Amino acid sequence: MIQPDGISLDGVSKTFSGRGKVVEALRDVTLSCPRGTFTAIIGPSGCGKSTVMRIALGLESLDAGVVRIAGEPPLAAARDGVTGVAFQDAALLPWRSVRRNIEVPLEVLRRKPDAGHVQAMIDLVGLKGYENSLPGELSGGMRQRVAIARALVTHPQVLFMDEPFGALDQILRRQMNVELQRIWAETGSTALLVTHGIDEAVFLADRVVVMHAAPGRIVDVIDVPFDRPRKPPLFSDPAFHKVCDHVAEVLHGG
Amino acid sequence: MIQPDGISLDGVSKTFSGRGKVVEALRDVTLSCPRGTFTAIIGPSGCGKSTVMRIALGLESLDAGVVRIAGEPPLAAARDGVTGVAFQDAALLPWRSVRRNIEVPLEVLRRKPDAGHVQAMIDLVGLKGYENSLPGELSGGMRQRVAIARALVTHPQVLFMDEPFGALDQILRRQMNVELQRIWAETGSTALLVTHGIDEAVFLADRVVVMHAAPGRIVDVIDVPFDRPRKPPLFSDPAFHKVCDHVAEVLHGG
Amino acid sequence: MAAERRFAGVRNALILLLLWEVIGQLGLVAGGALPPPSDILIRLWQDRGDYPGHIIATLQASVAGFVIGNVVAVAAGVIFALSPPMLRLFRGINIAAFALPPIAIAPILALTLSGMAPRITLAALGVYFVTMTATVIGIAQADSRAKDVVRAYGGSRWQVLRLVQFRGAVPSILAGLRIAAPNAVLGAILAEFGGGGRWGLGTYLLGSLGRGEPDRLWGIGLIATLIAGLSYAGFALLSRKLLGATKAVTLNAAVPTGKGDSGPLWARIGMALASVALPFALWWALIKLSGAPSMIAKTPGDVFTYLFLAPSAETAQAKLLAALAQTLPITFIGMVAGLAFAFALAILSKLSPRFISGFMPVALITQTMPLVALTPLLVLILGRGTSLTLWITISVTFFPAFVTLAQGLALVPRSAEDLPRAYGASRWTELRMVTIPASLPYLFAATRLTVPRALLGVMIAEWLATGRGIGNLLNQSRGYLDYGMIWSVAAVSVILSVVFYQLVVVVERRVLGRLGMATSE
Amino acid sequence: ATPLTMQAAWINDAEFAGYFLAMDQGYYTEAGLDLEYLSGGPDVIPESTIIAGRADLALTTPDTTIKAIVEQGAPFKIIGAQYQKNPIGIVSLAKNPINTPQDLIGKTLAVPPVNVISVEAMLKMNGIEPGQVNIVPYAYDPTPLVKGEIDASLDFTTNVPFTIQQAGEEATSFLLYDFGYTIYNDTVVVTEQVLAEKRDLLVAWLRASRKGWAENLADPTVWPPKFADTHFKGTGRSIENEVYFNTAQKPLMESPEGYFALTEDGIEKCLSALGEVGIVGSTDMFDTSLLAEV
Ligand SMILES: Nc1ncnc2c1ncn2[C@@H]1O[C@H](COP(=O)(O)OP(=O)(O)OP(=O)(O)O)[C@@H](O)[C@H]1O
Ligand SMILES: Nc1ncnc2c1ncn2[C@@H]1O[C@H](COP(=O)(O)OP(=O)(O)OP(=O)(O)O)[C@@H](O)[C@H]1O
Ligand SMILES: Cc1ncc(C[n+]2csc(CCO)c2C)c(N)n1
Ligand SMILES: [Mg+2]
Ligand SMILES: [Mg+2]
Repeated sequence: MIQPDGISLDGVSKTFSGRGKVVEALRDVTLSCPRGTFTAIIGPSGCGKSTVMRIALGLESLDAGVVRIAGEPPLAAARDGVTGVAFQDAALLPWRSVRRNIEVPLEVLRRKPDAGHVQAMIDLVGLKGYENSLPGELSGGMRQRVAIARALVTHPQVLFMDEPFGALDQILRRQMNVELQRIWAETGSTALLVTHGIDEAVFLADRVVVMHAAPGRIVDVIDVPFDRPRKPPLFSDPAFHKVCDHVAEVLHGG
Repeated sequence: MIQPDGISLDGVSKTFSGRGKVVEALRDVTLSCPRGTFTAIIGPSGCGKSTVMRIALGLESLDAGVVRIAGEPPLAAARDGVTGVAFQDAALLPWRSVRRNIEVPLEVLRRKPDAGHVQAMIDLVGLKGYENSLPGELSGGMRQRVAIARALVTHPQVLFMDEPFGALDQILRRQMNVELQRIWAETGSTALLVTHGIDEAVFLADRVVVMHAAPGRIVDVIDVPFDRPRKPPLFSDPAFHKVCDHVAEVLHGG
Repeated sequence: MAAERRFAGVRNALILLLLWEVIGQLGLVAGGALPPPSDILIRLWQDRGDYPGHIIATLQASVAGFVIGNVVAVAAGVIFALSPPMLRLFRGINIAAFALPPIAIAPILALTLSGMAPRITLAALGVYFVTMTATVIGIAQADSRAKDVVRAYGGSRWQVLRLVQFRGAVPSILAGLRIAAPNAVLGAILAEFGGGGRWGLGTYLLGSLGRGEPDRLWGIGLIATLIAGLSYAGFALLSRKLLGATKAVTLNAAVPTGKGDSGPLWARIGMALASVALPFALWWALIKLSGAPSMIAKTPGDVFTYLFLAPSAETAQAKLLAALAQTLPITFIGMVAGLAFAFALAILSKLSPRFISGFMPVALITQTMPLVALTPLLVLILGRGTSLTLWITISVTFFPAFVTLAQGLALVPRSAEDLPRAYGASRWTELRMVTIPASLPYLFAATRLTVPRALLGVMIAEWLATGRGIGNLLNQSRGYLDYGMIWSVAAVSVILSVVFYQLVVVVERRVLGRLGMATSE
Repeated sequence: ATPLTMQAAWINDAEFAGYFLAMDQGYYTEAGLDLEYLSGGPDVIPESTIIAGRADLALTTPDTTIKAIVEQGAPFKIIGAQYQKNPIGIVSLAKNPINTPQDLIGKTLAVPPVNVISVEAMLKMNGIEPGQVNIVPYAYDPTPLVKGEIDASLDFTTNVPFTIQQAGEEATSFLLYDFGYTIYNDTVVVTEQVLAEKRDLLVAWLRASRKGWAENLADPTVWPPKFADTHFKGTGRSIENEVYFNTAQKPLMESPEGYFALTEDGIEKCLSALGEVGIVGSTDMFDTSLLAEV
């Protein structure tokens, strides 16, 4: 039996008709991420990356196409606790402390929060000591880190992250990159990462999906051949730069 | 007569006592940005960069120290229309269209919006065609661009920007860097930019201020000697990389 | 800071009290009909033997009514927030619960229920609509970003409600409870007028009315205010504790995914018909179930007959229309005035919290002091004309609107207000450009609360002081056992309230829709 | 003892002293009644209580009762009248006295909305157009009168003058009864059904009540103080007030035919006065046979 893809979008189209104008956010987007693979999406601002993710999560209706997460419709997969997500906006619940925000997915899935594991997530994102702080008492980057911890806390089989490291400084970003790779490898999950960092995409992903805007569409999928686990020195490897340059070319060209 | 600094913070300290814990966000921060200079602040997440900016804008009370913007207390300077600001969070008013969001500072300052100029700002950030869209109908990066346009629309003498390009893709980011430099040079304004991009900081700034966390403080101010106007090829200049490496060292080191 | 503010509040209250004392002692207002606080206190002390029994009775009814009414209101609010069709279906009933004049229903309740039940019912009716509205708006305004998080983990509708919407609505519900407290006390007191019991502050007030001693009346009113005030203060404190640092950090920009009026045309028409029919059906069913005699309890059919078919229909219609012609114009003005006053206060509460904390006791007195007790004073100051009607209407309408609005203003995230501040905006500009637009949904909710109350306020003024309009007609009809007219007036006043309310809803939908904001209606 | 419920017309005051006395002295029990007494109030409509079956008999104002019989077909019978002369009158301050209906012309008179047509009838009987008097609502608080905001009010002449004296003013008053509006008050009303089913009990009630009233009015100052801690407790009124009330009402209640009398002449006067208001009653609305049995 063939295992279903971790994430599969088939001929997905989506048009928004807002008040300002009609936007063809996605045209005939087909993407399949086999189980256990790491995919990065890169593309100019407004090309539909977040829309792809929201559709894959079942948060947005589609005009056409089919979406399957681990073989199931998005909502069913979500209910089974298959997915984990970090949104572009941290989307914390303002009245919950850092710890209780991270516990939200566990509560939704009716799993008992394992205090040790939650604490491990908090430490992972460097928020030790801020467990009881409210979102309003954190800096922008700290809030984003809470969202990252929250995405990881459920050991998701399918992980979606929308520019999770945008507000982090370089070192922390690199650290988080490495940690993310480790967690992803340990859990054998399927990951989809939206990012503007070409190097980040290439460092983390098995395949980099390049999108273009107006209409939002996939223009190329670039394989990244490096062995796992990848270590930070890779960032200065010429082969690495070559792949990066290729991605940049596809991204900027066309 | 000596011209007052564009931005001057003298012995500024600030402690937050939130619900979670007491945080010494700034300890004895002294910073002066002479008129017409471009200063970048760089530092790890949560080190107090946004707090510096908010204090300089008069949005946060201080425990100790003195702040002057163009020689005046922050609120007086703001009232005179001296300042422009792009917050870390785009902070758009959801009920106002893109254009009307950009016009907010003009309205506050009771200046008549010059339709041509507002349109020029919209075009500058690449949002032509989205003039009448509501923020909810924009992508994350597009919202950030509205915030940038809004910060520039008043021709501010003193410009504050808190990670304005965090959600933009590389090309757009570079484009915006260049544009920002041009506008800054044209208006002769004093600029303070918070960023996580070392290259961005070095490309744009006359001086890079490096902060460390816990307590938030300035550890070094690094001068950037390159001529103006700086052009994108500078990014691949070895001298440029040397300065970047130096900044990285101070940032990551001790 | 906080301590300083509290101190300033106490100080302002003291100044107010001192002013009152001087005015009272010198008999500056209404030829001394306003007693100085010291006289009221002395009188309270002299009457101390009388009070316990009355306080206990009123307390029992108002506490029971408060609890029952609010539990039902929150439950109903949740249901309505989850199911807009239900909200539409029950709109007439909801408004009726709020707009039915207590003077019309108190006697009916006394006849169909027994013991404490009529008082508890009236107290519960007094709190239901306010808390229900607060719950609905709180839930509707919940942050869609937080909802997305729960939904992304397959959270059920119920989980979204529990984890995000309900908790997000807590500040708003607490605001509702604050308004509910005085309503419950006043409801219990008004029920005593129609109940014929021996105990309760309302009963005590009745006996005292004929004595022409304002200090006694004020004493009773102040005790009632104290009961309501304690509850108000409790919920305000809880609200401050809970809210503190927990409001949203940033404004949610997401545009609500418009469901709009969905469904095929026939379903929508069916729905509209059902929402008109249901209140009448329930009215009919309640009458039948209560078993009240048909001379007293009129069904919708009876009212129709009375107004259109009976031999006396023409006279009845003429009376009703003549009264309406007197009542309606002033109602419009009163509605606007009440809302304007609430708005001004809410703004002031943002600009000068100290002033408002000093004013709050005064506001509470206007909410719990039965107007019968104040009328002599009011007519002495204002006469019996339009200005009196307006003031009474304002006092009946402003409070729920004010608290709702102030709550909306308080919920606006800091980051939104930072923007104008960073450009040196004055407090007023900040309010105008950010705070007020951001709390528009609350402004509409406040308007919706004001509309049904305005008619009630005018009717009370007519009944107590001016002797015109449908308020007077209602009271006269009671004396003649003209139940056909009583029910007609009640029905017409509810229908009018519903119509006004519906107008607000239409405007609200258009405005909020255009601005990309979630509507609770 | 058989249960019987009565609905009074107002809160506990001297107006009902006779019943309180009869209750306390056990006259109802002696008559075989287990009497339940329901207090009234401004929003209690006594007729409604008996229609709803909550009480067997009620004390009412005859204008309301007879209007309800005529216009609504209410099945009421009047079986007695506490006040032979309605105590309602025009009360004013001695320093601005209103002693006759004519004095009202151009003045402001506060009237409970229920009684407006009664006042208008009285004015008409005395040749005054209703438009000549400014009638405003009255909510039982005499403060506006004392302060001069109104010139007169319609109230119980047996009661309010005391309050006005307490406020340091002298009151003057006249009864509507003395100017043509010759109606009873606190008429004892039952439904036809109760009359049919509980006739004996009603007779017993009338007998016991009579006894109570006779004893109470023998010396009007004696009994009110005895109710201070029972029936009058917590009413907010004073015992002096009740004594005044009790004394003042005595002449209005007495009749050669005994308390509660319904005389042919009295009924005739009552009906003709109501006729002036447009309420056309008839003698068969009164049932004098129970009193005859007493
Ligand atoms: N609710 C909406 N209503 C109308 N248009 C929308 C809505 N959401 C997104 N869009 C439009 O869809 C397009 C794609 O948006 P999306 O958020 O997917 O972009 P993105 O690739 O994530 O961009 P960014 O990198 O800036 O976050 C944009 O042009 C945006 O204007
Ligand atoms: N309102 C507040 N209440 C309590 N603590 C606060 C508050 N605002 C900021 N802090 C704390 O102050 C510190 C500095 O915050 P600030 O926002 O200035 O950081 P930053 O340098 O801008 O970080 P980032 O790069 O993540 O945005 C943080 O540790 C944060 O927890
Ligand atoms: C039987 C009876 N009815 C009413 C009142 C109260 N009251 C005093 S004056 C007035 C106006 C005329 O009815 C009213 C209603 C009472 N004390 N006794
Ligand atoms: Mg996006
Ligand atoms: Mg920051």
